[in-house]
Amino acid sequence: MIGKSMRFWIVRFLTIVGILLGMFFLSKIITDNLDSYYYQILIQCGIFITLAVSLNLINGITGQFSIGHAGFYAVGAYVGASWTLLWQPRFLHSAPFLQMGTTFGDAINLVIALVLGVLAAAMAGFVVGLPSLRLRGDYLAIVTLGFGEVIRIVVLNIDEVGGARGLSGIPTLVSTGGMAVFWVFLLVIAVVVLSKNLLQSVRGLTWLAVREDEIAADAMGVNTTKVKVTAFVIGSAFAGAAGVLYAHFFTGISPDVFDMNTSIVITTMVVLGGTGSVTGAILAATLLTSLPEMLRFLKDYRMVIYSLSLIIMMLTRPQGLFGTKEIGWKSFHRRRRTSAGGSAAA
Amino acid sequence: MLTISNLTVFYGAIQALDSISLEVNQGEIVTMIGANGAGKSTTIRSISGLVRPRSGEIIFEGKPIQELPAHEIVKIGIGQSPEGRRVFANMTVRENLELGAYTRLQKKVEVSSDIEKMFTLFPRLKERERQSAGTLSGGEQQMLAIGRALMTRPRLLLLDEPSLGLAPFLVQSIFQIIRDINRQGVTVLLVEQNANQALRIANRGYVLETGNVVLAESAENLLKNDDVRKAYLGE
Amino acid sequence: MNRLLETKAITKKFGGLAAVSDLNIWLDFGELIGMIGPNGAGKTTVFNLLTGVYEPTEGDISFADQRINGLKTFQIARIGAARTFQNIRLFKNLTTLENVKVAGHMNTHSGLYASLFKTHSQLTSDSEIDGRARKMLEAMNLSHAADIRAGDLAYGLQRRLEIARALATSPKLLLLDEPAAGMNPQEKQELMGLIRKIREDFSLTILLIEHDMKLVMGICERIYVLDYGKIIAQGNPSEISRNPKVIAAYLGEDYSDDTALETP
Amino acid sequence: MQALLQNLIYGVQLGSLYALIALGYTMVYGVLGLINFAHGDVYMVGAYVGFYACTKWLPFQDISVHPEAAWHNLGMAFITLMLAILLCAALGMLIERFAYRPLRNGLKDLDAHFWGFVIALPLTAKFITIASPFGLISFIGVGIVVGYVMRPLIKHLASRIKLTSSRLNALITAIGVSLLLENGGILLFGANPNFIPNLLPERKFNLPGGISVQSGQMAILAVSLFLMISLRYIVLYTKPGKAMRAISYDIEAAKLMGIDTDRVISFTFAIGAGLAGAGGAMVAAFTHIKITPLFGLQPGLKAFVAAVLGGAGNIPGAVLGGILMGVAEAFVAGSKYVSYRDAIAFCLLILVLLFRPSGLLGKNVVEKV
Repeated sequence: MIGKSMRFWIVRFLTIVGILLGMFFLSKIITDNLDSYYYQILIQCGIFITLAVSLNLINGITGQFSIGHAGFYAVGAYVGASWTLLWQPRFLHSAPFLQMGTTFGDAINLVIALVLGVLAAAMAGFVVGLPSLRLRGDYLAIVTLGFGEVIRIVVLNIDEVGGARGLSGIPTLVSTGGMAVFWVFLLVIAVVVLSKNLLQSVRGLTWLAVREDEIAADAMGVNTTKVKVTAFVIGSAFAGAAGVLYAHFFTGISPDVFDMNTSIVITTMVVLGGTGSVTGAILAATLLTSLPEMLRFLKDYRMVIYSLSLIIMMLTRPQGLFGTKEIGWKSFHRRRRTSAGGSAAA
Repeated sequence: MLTISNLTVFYGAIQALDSISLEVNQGEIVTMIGANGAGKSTTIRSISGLVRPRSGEIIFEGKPIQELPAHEIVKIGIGQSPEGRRVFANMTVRENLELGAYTRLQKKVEVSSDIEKMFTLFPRLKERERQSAGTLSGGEQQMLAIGRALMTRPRLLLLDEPSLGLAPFLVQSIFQIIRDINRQGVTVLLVEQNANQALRIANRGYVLETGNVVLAESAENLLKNDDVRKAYLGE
Repeated sequence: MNRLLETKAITKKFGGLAAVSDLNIWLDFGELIGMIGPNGAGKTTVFNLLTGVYEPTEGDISFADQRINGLKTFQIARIGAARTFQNIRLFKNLTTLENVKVAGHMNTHSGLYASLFKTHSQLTSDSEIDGRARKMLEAMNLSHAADIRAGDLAYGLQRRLEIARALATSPKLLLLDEPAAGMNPQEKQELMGLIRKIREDFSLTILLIEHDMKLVMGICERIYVLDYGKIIAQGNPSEISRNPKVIAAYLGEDYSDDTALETP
Repeated sequence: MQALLQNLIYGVQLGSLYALIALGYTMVYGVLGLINFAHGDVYMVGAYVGFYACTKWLPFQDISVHPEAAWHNLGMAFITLMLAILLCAALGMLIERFAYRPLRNGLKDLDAHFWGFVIALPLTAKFITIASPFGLISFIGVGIVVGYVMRPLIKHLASRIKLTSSRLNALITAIGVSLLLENGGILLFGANPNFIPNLLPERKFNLPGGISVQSGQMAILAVSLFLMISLRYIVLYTKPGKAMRAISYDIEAAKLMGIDTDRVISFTFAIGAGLAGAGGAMVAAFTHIKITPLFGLQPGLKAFVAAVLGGAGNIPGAVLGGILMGVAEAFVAGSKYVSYRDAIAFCLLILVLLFRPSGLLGKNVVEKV
């Protein structure tokens, strides 16, 4: 007889292998058949879904008013790109297996870049999470926003990473052989599944409790400090990973890619989707990434229409697309009578 | 003076009032009693325009007022002392009272003489005239809240839980004051947890349960009613 | 010694103002103690000091033979002091059951990693918590409302859920801040029965703040009276109701005329 | 020492400008608890009003040709300032009425019509040139008609509206308005930078110690100071000022005092926007800076930081925060770390908030338990 726990892990392992294989072939098919313009949009969507869902961990689920997510995204992108462009050649001599160009070499470099980028972003998340212990609401928001700006300006002043010009010619580790879709959507699946697991666990409930009422959560024995900082760390780690993938797919990064507007766009995705709703964040990220592209035929009027839809959306559906509801496979559905989903903030 | 007919109020999907009707006559003290969530505060807030009813009519001195914004309702003679007092904590006692006379602030002499009247009614407030309202004790804040509502020169005064959270001996004097105010010609609609005390000073009472009026009687009869005694007077 | 809680000369100042000064109170195991006093006398501040929301400016608090001043609220909650709030503070957008589960999370054996990756041990521990929470709801007659959003519960049920949630932390000491506020006499009557029952069932020590004299006098064994942040009297209900200081500061002369003193 | 003082003077001038914008943020925050993100763009509009007034609308004379026209130009400059204040105040009221009020009171027919109208504008602008009066009239006419047609649609979208008091919602709406003003500005004013040529005689005053002050700097400082003092008077001693304070403590209680809160909030936006407009126009006129539709973004953000630094909702705090930030920035700009001048604002902010979480003059609100 196989023990219950053993069987659990076997099923888990097979599921993961299945998903990996499925994704691998799916991404091959997509890459071979998709026009490169739509291909790029698809990758953009994946990256922004990751950003939105990871910000949702901080903003929607834990209720910390953070609007500087592009800062972490930038940290990941720059650290990851620094590895492949600046640091990796120094190790090449002593570790020849790092040679890029082969599928294996690319993968190993990408993994190293991801690890470094994620670690750096997580560390940044830790540092930014600390003020959240003392600051609330709008004050925290402006500090996170400010942090994002500080990161951008610091990067702007570091000559090694190109200053205002940015870095270009980053090796396209992910685009060979259609691996971009694979990597990006692997990340999407990871952040979505982790969010969902968390939301379904009792520990996840304590995160929601921090959002609902910090003082009451504290009185129930929830270490609110730890929850908030953890949310920041995990959320920014994912943003960092998204940054690494961005750098290695688009092969060029500059400080403007990570400016305040990007932060604001990510925040908008979370609110538009319905604060706290993972499905909502996914949908809003897809919508807001593809909408400007779809409106491209409007030329100059594109951004005006975009901003107008934003306003009208907020005025007509302030709880976001999904409120706090989730849709999707059955287990994903939290049977909670929803109300105005917005009480997350404040 | 005030007639409410078939008033229905929703908060989102939740129904707070289910077609209730009640009236208040000139010179009366009318009280609403009932459990928390029965709809007492909602009724008061609908009258003063803080909540928009979904349907029904509120008629004050012959005019429908359910569509009027809150500040217009104050102008036509309905004042309210809200639940939880809600004085402007960082302003002085005098400034709070002045704000009660906001609509006629330019008539300085008249306003000061009204403030003096409040000080005769509440001598405690006189002592604290220049103190910021946040530093007052609960009872003093309640007096200020009532005083502030009286400064709007209401013909109908709405009082939402005036005795909430006050020491027992202060509760006595608050009810005494309500009676005094009424004797000076102000009609009072009173919402109270303390049904016992409220019914003792009221002429008539309404008993609310889950958004409905279940009993409407003279206060005397309500005090004698067995169900009321059991459910709300604790006997 | 069977002291559960003792404060030694604690003082709390906000700016220059002392909200609580030189406060000495104690609770023995299993006692049911009331705390009364006018609004603004500092009763809730005392609760906040005992639960670590504020740190005392001076003095010591010991709880279960441990000095707890300086400890964080969640640490004190984990040692075994749970509370309810005067202005109900439920997690409004969570269901009734989820509210109780949050309080039960301390019993989870699995860490964050386990929750993120949904390991087997986490699933078992979560279902244990689920089971305990459902039992707690049963004890408080809330089972029928398990899946209702807490913010949508009727007022009386919200107050009960606050108590259920506090109980789910498995406390030794339960602090109730105006548990009967906004209830009608009938509900108050039921609440009194319930408080007595949970004290027995969970072998609790209870400290409660309440304005309803009938309730306080009815169930408390001992009462502290606070005025201007100081204890002006303490004793059993009949002593308190006759104490001239208490009558002057709080109850008023004609107190006994209006509110029946006899226990229900 | 000389450089130090020179930097200080520049810093105070810059700071007074930040303070002027910060006041709008802080007042709106005070009454509504809303970060009015579009405020920096109102400043931009003020600069454009200044630009159009100086170069197109008003008969300014070229002082390099007619030096005697200085007084005439000064009068015109005053009119420009008034225009900027009035137009921006109107813009502020418009924003409040149609973007923020529906968040509080729900979407009414008029709001739906207005937004329908606004949606129609960019679409019609493609086909109708608004240069001629006829074009303008038909442009607006089409807008009104399309707005009327769109109204039921927008109302339908809003039919299941749930009013929330979420700050995130309000923030996103404000961001939407900000984007609308910026991109609308690009359509209307063009994306290319403009600047105002020399219209007033510029004088350099030499003070003892080798320090010099530009007349433009002095003017900005003087006007800002005057406006701030007037504001203080309005808030403390006038009827709407008292109402503003009441609303900022408790909006519902204020309604029960007979205060028409919507009107007072509208008034607050008008004042705040007017101040920002004045700032924009002055900067455009006196510093000859290049103005673009995105030109309000950075100063707006810094002014907001200044407001938070001083304590959001606190009027003297906004002035203090603004000046402090201006001075800090001037010193960084005058040092070898000049490329970090945009970062100093945030570093200062983070530092201050860590020690005083509600800002320098903000009341440290202990949440009631």
